[in-house]
Amino acid sequence: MEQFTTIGLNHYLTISAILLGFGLFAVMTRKNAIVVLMGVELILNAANINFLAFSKFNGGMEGVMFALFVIVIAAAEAAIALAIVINIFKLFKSVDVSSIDSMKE
Amino acid sequence: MFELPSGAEIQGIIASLKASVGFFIPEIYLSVLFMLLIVIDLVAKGRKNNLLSITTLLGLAGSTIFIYQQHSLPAGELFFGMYVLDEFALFFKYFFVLSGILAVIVTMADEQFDREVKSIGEYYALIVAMVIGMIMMASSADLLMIFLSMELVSFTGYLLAGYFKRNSRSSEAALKYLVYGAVSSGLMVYGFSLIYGITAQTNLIKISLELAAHGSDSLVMILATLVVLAGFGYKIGAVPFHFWSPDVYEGAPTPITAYLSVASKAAGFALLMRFFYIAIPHGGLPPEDKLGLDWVSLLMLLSVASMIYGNVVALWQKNVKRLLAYSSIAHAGYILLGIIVMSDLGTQATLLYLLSYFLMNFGAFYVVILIANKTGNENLEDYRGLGIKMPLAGAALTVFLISLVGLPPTVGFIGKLYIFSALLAKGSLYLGLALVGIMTSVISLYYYMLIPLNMFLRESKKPDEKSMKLDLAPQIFMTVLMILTLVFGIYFAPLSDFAKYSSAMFGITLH
Amino acid sequence: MLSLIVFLPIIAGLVILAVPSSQKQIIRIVSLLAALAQGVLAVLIWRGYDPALPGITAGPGGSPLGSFQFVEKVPWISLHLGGFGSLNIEYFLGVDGISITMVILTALVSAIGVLSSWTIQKQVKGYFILYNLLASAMMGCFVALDFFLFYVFWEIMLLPMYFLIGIWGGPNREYAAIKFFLYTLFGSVFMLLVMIGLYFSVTDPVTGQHTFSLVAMATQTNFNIPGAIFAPENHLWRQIAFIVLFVGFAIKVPMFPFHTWLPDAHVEAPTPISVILAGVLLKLGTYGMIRINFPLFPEVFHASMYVIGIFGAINIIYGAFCALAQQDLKKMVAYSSISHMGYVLLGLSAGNSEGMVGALYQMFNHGTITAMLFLLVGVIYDRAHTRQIDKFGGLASYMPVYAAVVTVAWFASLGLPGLSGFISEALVFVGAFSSETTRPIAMVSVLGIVFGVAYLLWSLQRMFLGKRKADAAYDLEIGTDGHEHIHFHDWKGKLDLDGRELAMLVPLVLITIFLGIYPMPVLGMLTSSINKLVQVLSPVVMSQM
Amino acid sequence: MHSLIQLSIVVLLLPLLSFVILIFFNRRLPRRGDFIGVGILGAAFGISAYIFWSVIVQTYDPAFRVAWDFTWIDLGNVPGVGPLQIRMGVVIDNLTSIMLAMVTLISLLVHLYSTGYMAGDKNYGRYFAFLGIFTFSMLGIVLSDNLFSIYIFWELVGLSSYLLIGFFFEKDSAADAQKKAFLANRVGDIGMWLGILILYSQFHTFSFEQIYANLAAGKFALSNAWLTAAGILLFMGCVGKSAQFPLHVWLPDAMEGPTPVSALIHAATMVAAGVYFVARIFVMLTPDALHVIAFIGACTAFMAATIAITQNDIKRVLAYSTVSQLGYMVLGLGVGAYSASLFHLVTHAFFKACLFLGSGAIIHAMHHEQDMRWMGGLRKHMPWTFATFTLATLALAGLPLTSGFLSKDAILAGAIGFAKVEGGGIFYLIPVLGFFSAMLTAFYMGRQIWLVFFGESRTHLKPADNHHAGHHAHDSHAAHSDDHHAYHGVHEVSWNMRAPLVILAALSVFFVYSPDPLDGAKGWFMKMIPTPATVVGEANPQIGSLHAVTAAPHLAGVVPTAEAVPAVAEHGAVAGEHGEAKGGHLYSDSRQAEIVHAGHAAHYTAIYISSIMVVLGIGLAFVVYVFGIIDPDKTAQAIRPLYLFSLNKWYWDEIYDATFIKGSMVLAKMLSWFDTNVVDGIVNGVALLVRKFAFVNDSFDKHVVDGMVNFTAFTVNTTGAVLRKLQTGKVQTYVAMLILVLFGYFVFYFTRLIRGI
Repeated sequence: MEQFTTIGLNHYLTISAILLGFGLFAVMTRKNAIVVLMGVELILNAANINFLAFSKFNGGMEGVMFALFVIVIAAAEAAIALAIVINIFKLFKSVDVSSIDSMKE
Repeated sequence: MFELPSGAEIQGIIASLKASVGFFIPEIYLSVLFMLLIVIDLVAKGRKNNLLSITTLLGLAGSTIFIYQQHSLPAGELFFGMYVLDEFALFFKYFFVLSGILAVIVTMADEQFDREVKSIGEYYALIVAMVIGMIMMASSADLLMIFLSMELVSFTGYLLAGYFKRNSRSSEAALKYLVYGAVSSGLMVYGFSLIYGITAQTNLIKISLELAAHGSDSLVMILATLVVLAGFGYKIGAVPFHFWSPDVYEGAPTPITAYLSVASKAAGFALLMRFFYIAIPHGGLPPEDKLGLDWVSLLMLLSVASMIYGNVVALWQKNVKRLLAYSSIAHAGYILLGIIVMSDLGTQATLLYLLSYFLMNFGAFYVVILIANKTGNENLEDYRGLGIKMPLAGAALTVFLISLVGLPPTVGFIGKLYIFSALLAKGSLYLGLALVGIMTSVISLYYYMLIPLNMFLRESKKPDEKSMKLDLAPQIFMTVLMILTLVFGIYFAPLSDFAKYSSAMFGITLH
Repeated sequence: MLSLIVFLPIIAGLVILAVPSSQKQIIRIVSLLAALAQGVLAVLIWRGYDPALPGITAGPGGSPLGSFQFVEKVPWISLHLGGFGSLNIEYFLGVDGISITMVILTALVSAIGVLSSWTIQKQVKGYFILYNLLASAMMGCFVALDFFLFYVFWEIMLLPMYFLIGIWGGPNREYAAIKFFLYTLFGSVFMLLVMIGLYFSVTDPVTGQHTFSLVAMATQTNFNIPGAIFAPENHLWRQIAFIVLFVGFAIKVPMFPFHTWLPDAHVEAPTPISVILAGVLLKLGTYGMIRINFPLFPEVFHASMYVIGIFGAINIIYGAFCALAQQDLKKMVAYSSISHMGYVLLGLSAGNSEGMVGALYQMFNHGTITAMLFLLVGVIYDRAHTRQIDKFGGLASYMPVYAAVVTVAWFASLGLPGLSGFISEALVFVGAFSSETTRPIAMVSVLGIVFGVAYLLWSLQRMFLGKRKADAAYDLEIGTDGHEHIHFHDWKGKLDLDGRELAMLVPLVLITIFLGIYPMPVLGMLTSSINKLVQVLSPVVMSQM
Repeated sequence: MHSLIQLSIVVLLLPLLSFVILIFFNRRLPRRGDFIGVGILGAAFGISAYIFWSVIVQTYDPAFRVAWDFTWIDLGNVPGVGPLQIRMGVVIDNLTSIMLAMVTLISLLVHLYSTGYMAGDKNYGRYFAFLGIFTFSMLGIVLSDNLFSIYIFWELVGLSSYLLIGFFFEKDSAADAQKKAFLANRVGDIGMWLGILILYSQFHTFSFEQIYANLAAGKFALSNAWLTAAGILLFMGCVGKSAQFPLHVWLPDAMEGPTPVSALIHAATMVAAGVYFVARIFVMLTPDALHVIAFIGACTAFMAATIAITQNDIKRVLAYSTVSQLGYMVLGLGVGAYSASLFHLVTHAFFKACLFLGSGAIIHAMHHEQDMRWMGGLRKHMPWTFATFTLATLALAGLPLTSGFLSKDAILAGAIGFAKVEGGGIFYLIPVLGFFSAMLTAFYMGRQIWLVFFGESRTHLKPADNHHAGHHAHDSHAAHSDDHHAYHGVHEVSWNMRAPLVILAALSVFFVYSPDPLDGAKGWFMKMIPTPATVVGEANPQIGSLHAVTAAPHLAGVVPTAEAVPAVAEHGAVAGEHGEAKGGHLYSDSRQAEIVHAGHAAHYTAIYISSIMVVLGIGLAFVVYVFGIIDPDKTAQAIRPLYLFSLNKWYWDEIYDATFIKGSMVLAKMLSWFDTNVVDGIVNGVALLVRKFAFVNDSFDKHVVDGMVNFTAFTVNTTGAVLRKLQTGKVQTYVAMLILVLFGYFVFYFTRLIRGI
């Protein structure tokens, strides 16, 4: 009973795993480039949760640091990604990722 | 639970930081160069001149001086083990700076830039930034550093791939590169988090000690290895993490294609070797002991798949850039062979192969660009009869391709020779891999030779309207590359010695 | 000396590089001079050669000196490779009985090839550069005593050949060129693996280091790395290595069933390249067997003599039959050389001195005779622009000199006594018959003689005897003197052989006749080496190791 | 080096010299240099006449033998064998010197004759050059002291025969004939070569002396069957060269060559070389081998005789009679009548050469009419030719007082003796066939004489179309013979063609060879050429003396058995001293001795029977052609099948054409198809099928069409075609596949982990 009442490591890991799943799902299925990018963010955040959880249960600050950096990187990535997506929109008049496949095979 | 550090400790920290900075000069210098370029770009806005490119060239060239100074420094950790300085890292520093220089030269030769973008703008700055990122990739000894440097490289890569804003292919390439890269690195970070969870460490050496001491839950470990490998594999463009590369290579500006296919690939390998050799070295042990850390067989899979897939699919390509993209996948496979062996000879072979690949691939792309300047595209069909019109270019390209196949007397042959030697030095253990390598290189001959075949053996369909005369400078540079390819194919002692010297990795526990 | 003879053509090639491509005559003359100089050097080497020294294996004290001659041995690459000793590659040239004849042959044939290249008009500059590169590589293969060096030369040959066939060849040249390239490369890449494996299994008795030196490898006691992949106890891998090497060389020979590239290559290639291909390149296959394949794995050789012999017999008879069915003269000659290389294989498989001497002598003779055949085919092709045998007839009346030379060449090819081909074939049979292993094979192969006669005489009759055929490739007209003359469409030159063609053919004819009457000048150089080789290959010696 | 050796080498090289001079310079010389050919041959004959004189007449030693040899190929110190050399050399003994004289003489005469016969031919000079090289190689065969050089000159003879048969190469028939001759000879040579190889593989030498010494010493390691095989295989060489059944088909066609050539090569010398060779290897032939030889000889003699009866071409009749006579010689050797058959070789050479030259004269005079049916009545116009021709005919038919009689009877006697010794039965077939052929010979020669010389000229009877058809079968300037009145132009030939006829005819008379017109054994020839001892079978050196005893009678010629004993004593002594002198040539093994002995016993029987046969034959000819009691055409109709069978030469050409020629051509076609379509196109079918698929691109199709390479390329390519479909161009698919792969490996690993591997 105890592991249901008190929140343990497994809960965090499960959440992060679920987040990761969602993220991958979004990346693979959504048509809109923006949503795809949000999926990427989800993946990164799943990693973040792991880091924080592990850092809490292992002790030591590395995890926290890592999480902070990941957030920063995610922000930067979002910026670049948006720039590219906007450019895509200018050229293709759409942000449908699946329709952009002029180069193949 | 976290008590603040005392003043003394802070003093110590600052002192050690100061000490570390002394070992960090090339990176700092390059960062300065990066900013300088941005400033110059702002100042010299709009004006079409080679100011930027020349500055970049000189700047990058200058950095080699600082790198050279580092030979005298002792190998060791900096910044609390975030970063290491060793011969291995030095090798890649040279490597990346040189490839940066070549990228700039190749860019200068490419006339497409004049058509596509009105000002070269921050392009060179980005290249320098990428150099910095890759140098740091090769030197990072900590998961965090690895992640940061890799992202730096990736971001600059995205931007450079999409640099031709008004070119749909270029932008498409950028998008694909972005999405794929983001996912892979995301997965990698997830893997890092798991590793951190298992070992409570982020420093590679500490991780390896931890694993050696307490072992690990193999299931989690294999999961972590897998996803981390996804991140690295995406950088080195090995099957099955290669999917982005053909499209990106085709779409991106040709200099960037060359740059990515050589430099960022190399950076990926540097990272791969450092991570696996140092963090999980006992992955090299026989299967029964390395349950859960079986990354060697994993790499074998990757390399065999890459060699076969890359070469086989390349047979079908009509576009030379795309063809070279697939061939670069195959070459990733060959290089992986050297890593799998997990021996000094293997490391040496890998580095040597990277050097040879550097020469021949840049050479090939350079000629492709020069030809594209005249013909306007990279279609195989338009290569018909070019060998007659521009014999020098034809000869040079042939040499580079032969070297890519791995026939003597070219540097490519030496690379293959070392790789196979490393494999066979272990007796018949890795003979199967060697066989695959040999077979696929025979296959590769077929599609590589398609290019000379079109250039020399066939007459061009359309009458040649404009002259195919090349300028002097490109011709000279091309010839230099060609001669280097040949000379190092015959007298490869310097390369090999350099590779040997550089195969020393800090904190390595190979046997 | 050897370096000079090897690199002379390349130097000529560099010189040509500097000549503007408009100066065709100069280019030709430069390469001709180079070829002639090569010939002179070959003669000097021949004169300075001491037939008493055996070669094959190292002399006393494990050093090549005292066994090989004109040795040039300088360390080329010497690298420390961590736990694997050090990588020693030597620039190691030298000749012994089995290579010197080939050196002379190569010099001779490439000189003649240059002469016959005179008619090439398209991109002369590129042609001669590639030609000289090819000449160098061939020569290098024959004098290299370091496996690595040998391999390098071996592979360098491929590319020029590819372009020479592919650019200056016939209508279907692309296919022929790529086919040649893929076949030969396929054969050689595996050689690379074996080479590396050998490197890690052999040490040089002098330095104690690993080595690529073929001389060191030829002594079984140098396979002294326990557990190495080709260590003596590693029977399986040694057999595999033998097979791999053998196939690699057999493709060059070409041995059934790896021969199909040859007819295509020949039919498409321009005359000089056919001459080079048949005259020298094919020999590289058998030379590789003698120099590398057999002495390195003698016990496997002994186990497989029978098989090699059978393949030789197949080549002889199969090639003869295929030749019998050909309509294209050049294709017929190509198949005939498949048949004749079969004699070489048969002789080698005998494993005794008579057979091996015969095989090597056959290599030399086939070089000269086939060169002659292809030149003659080229002569008629230049005039008639066709090689269909039944497009001719009665030529003997109109081109007597040509007919005479053809007769000599044809009879030399079918092994008529008094011409060099006979002695080598005879020795091959003598050897093959004398060894119990190959006796039955020899008895079968003798049939090849008859079919050889069949296709050669038949073609001779159809082309030269009788009267002009209705659909012949030339017109008949009554000359002023009342005699019949013929003239080929759009052929301006002399009807019968002109000076240049005679200059190419007469030396070959003389050599063929002289060596048919007095073979010792060549055989004398072979015998001691061959006897040594047979000793190395004999089970007695192997049991001692 | 013995002086005779030096002389013989000079003789050998002189004709070669003539060849070299004439082949290169004949156009620059007056008269195309024919005088050079004749002169050189004259010199050669002079020298060989001297050799003959000093060997036969002066020395008069049945065991005379000098030899000299030199190292030709030195194989150095061969492992397992020791120092190994291939030596060449010449040997002179009685047989050699006789052959030398014969060959050079006939060749000289033919040269002389040809100056008249070939005059005006456009390749006149080349003709004499070819004659030169032929004489050279023939002399080479005669002088060789080892198998290898014999094989070499054997081939060279074949070459010169090839060149001379095809001398009028513009005629397709000539071109066919020359190819046929060379091929048939090659077939025989293969056997000969294999035989040589068998002997070499045992003894590592080619020299007759050493081989026989080794054999006598019992050093032959293989089984006796191999030895018999070696003998028969070597004999195959003779079968080819001497046109024995079943390789006889080339000789009649060889008549396409100029008639003098037929006389020299295809009657007198080259075809006899086969017999000469068998004689050289006689001592190593096992009894079994000898039986084979005897039967082949008998068959050939009979078959050729039957064919000759019905031939109409004057030269073909002679050709078949040649085959038949060669059959006699081979038969003689087979039955062990060694001396006799060599004797017949020489006599036959002369009278057959005479016959051919005579026929040449006739053809020349008749403006190249060769069909006997259109001749007749030439007796008056060509008395010289008539006389000589008839004399030679009688010799051929074997009438007493002629040389042919002596030699043929000796052979037949030997045959009877042989049959006796071998215990009768089937072996009597040999003498029977021999005698029967003798009768046939007499018959067809009588027929020829009559048709050609007697009766009225039938030139005008010749139907025009037939004449035209006959046209192509003629010699070079057949163009001349268009006039139907050829007959009127008939006149005796000039002196340079007449002289040879006379000389040769003179040499066909008995007293040249033997004082006794009925017994050749009394003559010098058979004394000089005694039957040598065999070195196989029961031959053993230690019982040599015994053989000397039993062999004695044949030395003494006919000795009634009763008086044998003293003769034995004396000749045993003779044998002894010769034994010391010349390594024992004079004993024979008991079998040989018996045969010879029985042969002599049967001597008179032979004479009687054969004389009867000859008389029968000639009588029949008279009955048919002179008195016309039997009409040949009606008879032919009556026995039409037999007639056709004979007329079509037993259909051998048709049979060979249908089996070997066609067979090998078909096989060749099949193999080359196999080569292009199977070996080179292992997967053509598949490749073809695949080309149907849409996605095979054409450039690939163009480069790689078939073959092994193509197989690989093809598989590789299709894999590529499939794999590249993965590259959809949709980035999300890429990601999906990445995840799939990861997941897949993870699952795989997970299961492994669960199973605890």
